Amino acid sequence: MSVPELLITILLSPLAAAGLIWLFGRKNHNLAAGLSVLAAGVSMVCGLILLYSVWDGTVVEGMRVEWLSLGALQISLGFLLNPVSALMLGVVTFVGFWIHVFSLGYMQGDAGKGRFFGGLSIFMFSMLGIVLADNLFMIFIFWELVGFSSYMLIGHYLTEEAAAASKKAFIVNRVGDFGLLLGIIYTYWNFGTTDFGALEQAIGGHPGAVSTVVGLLLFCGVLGKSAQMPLHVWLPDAMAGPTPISALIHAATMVAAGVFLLARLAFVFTPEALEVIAWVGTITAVCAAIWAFAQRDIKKILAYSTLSQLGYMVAAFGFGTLYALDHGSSAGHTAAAFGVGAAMFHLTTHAFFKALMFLGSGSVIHACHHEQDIFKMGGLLKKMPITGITFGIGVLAIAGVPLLSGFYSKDAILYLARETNTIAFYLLTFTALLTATYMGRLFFIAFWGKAKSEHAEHAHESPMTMWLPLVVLAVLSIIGGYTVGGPFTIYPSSILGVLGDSVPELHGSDHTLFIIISLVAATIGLLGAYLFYGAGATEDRLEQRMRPLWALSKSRFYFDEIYGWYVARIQDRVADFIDFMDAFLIGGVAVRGSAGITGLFGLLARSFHTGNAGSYVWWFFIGLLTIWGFASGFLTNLF
Amino acid sequence: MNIGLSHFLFVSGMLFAIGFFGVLLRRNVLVIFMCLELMLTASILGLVSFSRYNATEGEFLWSGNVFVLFIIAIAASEVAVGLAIMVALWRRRQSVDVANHAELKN
Amino acid sequence: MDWLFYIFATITLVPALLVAVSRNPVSAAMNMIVSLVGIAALMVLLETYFLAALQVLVYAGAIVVLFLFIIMLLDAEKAPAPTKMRAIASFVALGLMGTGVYAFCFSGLGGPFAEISVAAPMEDAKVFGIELFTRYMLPFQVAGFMLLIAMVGVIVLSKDITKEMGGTAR
Amino acid sequence: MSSLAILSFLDGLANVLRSVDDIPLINQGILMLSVLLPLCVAVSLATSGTLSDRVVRGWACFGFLFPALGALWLWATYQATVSDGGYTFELISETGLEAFGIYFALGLNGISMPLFLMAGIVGLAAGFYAIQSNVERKRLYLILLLIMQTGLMGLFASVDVLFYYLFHEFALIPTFVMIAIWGGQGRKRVALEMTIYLTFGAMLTLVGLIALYVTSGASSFNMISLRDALIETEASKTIFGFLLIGFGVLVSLFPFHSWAPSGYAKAPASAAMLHAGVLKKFGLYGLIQIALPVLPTGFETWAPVLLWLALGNVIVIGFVTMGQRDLKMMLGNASVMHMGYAFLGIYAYSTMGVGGAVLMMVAHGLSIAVLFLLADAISIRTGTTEFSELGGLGKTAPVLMGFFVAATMASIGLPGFGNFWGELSIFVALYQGEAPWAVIPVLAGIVISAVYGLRAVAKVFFGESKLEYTGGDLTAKEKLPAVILLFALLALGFWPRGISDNLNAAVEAGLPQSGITHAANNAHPTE
Repeated sequence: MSVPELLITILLSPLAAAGLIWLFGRKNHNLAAGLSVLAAGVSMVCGLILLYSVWDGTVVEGMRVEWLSLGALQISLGFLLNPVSALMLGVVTFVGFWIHVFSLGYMQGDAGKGRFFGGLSIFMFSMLGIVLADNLFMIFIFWELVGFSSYMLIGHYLTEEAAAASKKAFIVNRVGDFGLLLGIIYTYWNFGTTDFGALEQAIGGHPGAVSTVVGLLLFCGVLGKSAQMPLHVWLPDAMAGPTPISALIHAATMVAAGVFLLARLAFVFTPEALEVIAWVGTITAVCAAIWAFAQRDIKKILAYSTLSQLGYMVAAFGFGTLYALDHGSSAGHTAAAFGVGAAMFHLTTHAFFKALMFLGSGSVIHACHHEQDIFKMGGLLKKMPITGITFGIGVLAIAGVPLLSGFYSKDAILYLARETNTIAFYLLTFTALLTATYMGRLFFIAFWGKAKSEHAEHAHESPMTMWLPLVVLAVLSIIGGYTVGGPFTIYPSSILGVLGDSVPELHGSDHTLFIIISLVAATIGLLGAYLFYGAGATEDRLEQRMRPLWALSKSRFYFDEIYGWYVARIQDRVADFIDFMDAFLIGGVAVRGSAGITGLFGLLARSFHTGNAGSYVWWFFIGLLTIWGFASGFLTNLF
Repeated sequence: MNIGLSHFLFVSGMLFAIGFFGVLLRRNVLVIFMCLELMLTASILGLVSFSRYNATEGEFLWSGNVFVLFIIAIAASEVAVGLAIMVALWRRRQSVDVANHAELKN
Repeated sequence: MDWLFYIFATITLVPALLVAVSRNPVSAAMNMIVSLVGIAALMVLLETYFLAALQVLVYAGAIVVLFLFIIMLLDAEKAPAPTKMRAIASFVALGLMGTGVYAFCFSGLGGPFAEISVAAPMEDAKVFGIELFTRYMLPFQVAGFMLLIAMVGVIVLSKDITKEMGGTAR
Repeated sequence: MSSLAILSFLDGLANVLRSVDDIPLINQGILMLSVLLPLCVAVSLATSGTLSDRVVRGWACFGFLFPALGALWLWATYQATVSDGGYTFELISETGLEAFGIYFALGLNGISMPLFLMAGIVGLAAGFYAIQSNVERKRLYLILLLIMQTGLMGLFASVDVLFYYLFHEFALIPTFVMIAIWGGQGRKRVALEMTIYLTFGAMLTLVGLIALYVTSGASSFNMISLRDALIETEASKTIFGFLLIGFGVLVSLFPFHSWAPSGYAKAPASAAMLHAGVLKKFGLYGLIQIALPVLPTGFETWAPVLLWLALGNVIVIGFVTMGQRDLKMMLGNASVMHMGYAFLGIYAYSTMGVGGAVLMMVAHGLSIAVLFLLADAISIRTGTTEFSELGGLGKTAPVLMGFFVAATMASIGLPGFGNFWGELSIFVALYQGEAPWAVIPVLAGIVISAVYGLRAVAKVFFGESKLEYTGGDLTAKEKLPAVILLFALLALGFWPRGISDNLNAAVEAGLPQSGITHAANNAHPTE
């Protein structure tokens, strides 16, 4: 099969599955699940064939189909396959497939299983659409669609909590899309195209042609989708959805779409915009890491960790691109490559280990009958050895223990940060320390020690459909850090452009320094967590011993409260007020008022209408007199 | 002072005014109707006098007079229909007072 | 001739006023006859003899008789005197109208009025006939139809339909 | 390859359509029948004596089905034979009023074709829904709906301005009657208010149209000949004002909108579907098809007013919608809000904007119709449409929920549904207009609509149920009209070119370029 055929198969097989499920699979849950997994499998196989054998790494552009043409507006469908999108394609199809497999076990017996798998397939289709899109309009279309499928899947359980969470996710994303669409429209009218290739040429030729505003507007979309501050509030709440969804959408793929968009549009951003982007990422990374400490829900901890890691990626993009702009000519890279490389590298490794940990938590939750509080677990390592060990590998990877994947990608980011901004470097290093600590806290409390509840007592290992994905992802979490060109790499040479030279490699003293930094951060973090919390602790010791710190973390800096206050006190009040004014001024005063005045005239005229012919004659007489008066000029002279 | 057109018109106009005065004053439908007839007759007088005074040699103006003929015909049928209506009203209300026939009020 | 006009004018106007003010319908009708005859006399002064005859025949002969007949039929008694307000207002209205008519006729406002310049033809009934059947043929026919319709209407109206339909008068 | 087979099949189909089109008057006949057949069915239903329920239903079903199929056929033929958006299927017959230039003239062009098709589809759905519902005096209900259907089909198929207006009245009056007979609580007052409002708007429109006729000097009410008579005098400003306000009242332009939400909330479902979905587009259609081509100067004068009023529609009514506590009221207000987008598209005065407005009209007609249908299905099951009393319906009626979510998503502009294309084109076009800043508040509208749309879904379907629900999930008979509408929306979303190519050409030809300094319209983006 050729590249275009493979791409079309990859993109359309989930859509076909979704359509078939919608038609036939609502009642027949197993059929729905089978179709969905099959489609994901086809996508994965095709994706791997594409990456490892068919495609040689040259940019494939085109296959455009005109979709809409109205006046000056031309929107077309088309594919752009370059190393960035190829890597993303691989991650999405591969991780996606294994999460589909996991869902088979996890969603067993759920009343809405058909709906769930249908939604999953729609999501895969939309996500692959983002990955393959060759212009901004098309990206926006699929951008909205992933938002929709995320909305449907978060709301899967139909509870009040799910309703609030899914609503929040969609609306916050729409706020981000507001900026994104504005940026797209601005781009369209200023550069005459939103096609990535043409755009790169247009902007590449005139570095001064693009303003900071465009970059920041487009970044708004990233703020929403990748849950960066201040639009991060939806992600922790989104954990109300089923756990495979949290793994697929809210850890590995959809939230990373923002980072992917940055990588696609790397040429658009001015240094000022990059500065902003980098700092947003850094602050998100730090804050989210702090907030993770007060959480008791296993999925919420992972959610804040995701936020924090997404912050890393965004910061990596910002600092890396800044670095590349500064050293562009000397380093011999294309202008934006370092940022793209580091961000995409971390995106990939993060997709592996975070998906692993989410699936692990899913396995745990499944085993503990939907108990999500880590202080009610404990001792799971013995009862669920595969889940426990793979989860442990994930923890080590995210903590940045050398030789595991997280170490490499994180080091690249720290290095770029040090080269561009020292303060950010310290903040990010501190975040790495915090990451190791809270992940250690999660692992030691939930998996070590003794069981602390009935459910944890009776937990046992999940079925193979659930542990097999864990094993696969655990392996990748270990070896996913070896980039193209190096030894032991698992990546095909076709994506050399993104995971090769454009990931900064450290040499000599830098190399040693960063190994030490990572090692120290991971060790202090994990050991500290072990010593402070103790294995299988029953209470949160931070809450008991250092209450101010805990409260700070618990507050989450009052973002939710502020938004809640805004919605309840301002938005709803304004809506009610305007509704009242609308009903009062327009419906009441203007409409009823004019009707009332007409009615008054009517009443007045009615009172003349006595029905008595005698009185009419008098009116007649008055009219006669008036006419007479005017005819004789008497009244005319009077006035 | 010679008798001229103005005198005849004065009689006609006064007759009309008296008729209208009667309509204003009386409440008996029959009398009101009579007064209406008087007003109609007043117009007849006016037409006849105009016709006579404005006649010129050769073309004697007959249109005014013919009009009078038609008015008389109309008056006759009007009285017939009007009185029939009055009889019908009387059957319903046993009254010829206009104030009692006020169904169209408001 | 002048005195004849004044006499006839008086015969016309004074009974007309009595028609308006008399509370007895029968005397009103009687006064109306006098007034109508006065008008016929004025027409004679204007040398329109045929119309004068028609006036007496149709108005005094037919219409007023019809009125009297209905008055008898309806058994109308003496009407109550009008309220003082109404009476005063009506007289004021009459005064206003009279002033207006007087002003129109004698102050020169309506003015200058034509004078009689030609003699009236003696055979006016014949001329009438010729005019009616030539130039005014269509209106004449229409008038005939109108009389027919009026006749039908009177017949329909004077039947008591509500009783025939089995309904009751409201 | 299978795609090749599909393409050759489509090619063969197009050939068939073309060869049928060559038979004289056959498609004209179909057009005429599509317009008049519902009326004939209504008359026969009204005049025949006792009929069994089944016959009434079947006959009415035929009356709704024929226009829809006819419209589909005509659309396919149009696609196969026309590529410049011009008028076709023209049919002119004399009326005895030739002295005034009035003919009974039917025909379709690139602008009216999609709306005609939409009217057919929505009419079919509303008809099916009415046929399966159990309203009292169903026969009268169906008769009125059929009369309405004739008006709706006719108003988009008319080439003669006077008949266009006449067909509108034809459809309007049954609406009042239906609200007054089958409406919800307080129907009398609402019907009266709506009647007064809409008659007022229609009157202003008529004044404007007659003034147009008189001023144009074309002594013809034919839209095509009126187009050649460009009016650029001072009078055009007054005429456009009349048309804008008159049409505006009919389309619920802010601040003349207050009849719409309560009217729709009280109207029986099928009437609301037809009125909100199709009939309301009368005014916008008139502005696009008649006012813009003939009165460019008038448009220029009124453009700022239009902008502010349309922004009022989007922002003020957007907030009003957020403040609603009743599902049907919310839908009514949402429909008012979305009309603001269409007005903004017209304001942009470019092929993109006006074309986007037409796309928006088509898609909005479909989506609001399905929303009213589902809202009625909800109220049948729960006995209420108050948010405070609803909740948890998703567990007992998952299919209803799926449909409602899809319809809500369509109406808030999710890609994949037709509305998205309309909104997107309007947004993009607006940026190039006189007031690019307006894009910012208008884009805020997409957040606002997401807020109220999702709030409705959350209140109705999520959480715990507070009432005893009866009736279970959507029945197959209720599903059918909803599926028709949603399928049409999806088709438009996936293949907008099915209508947009000819639409583009028709709008391009219709917008006069002379005398407009308003916008750098139709300029392609700087290369």
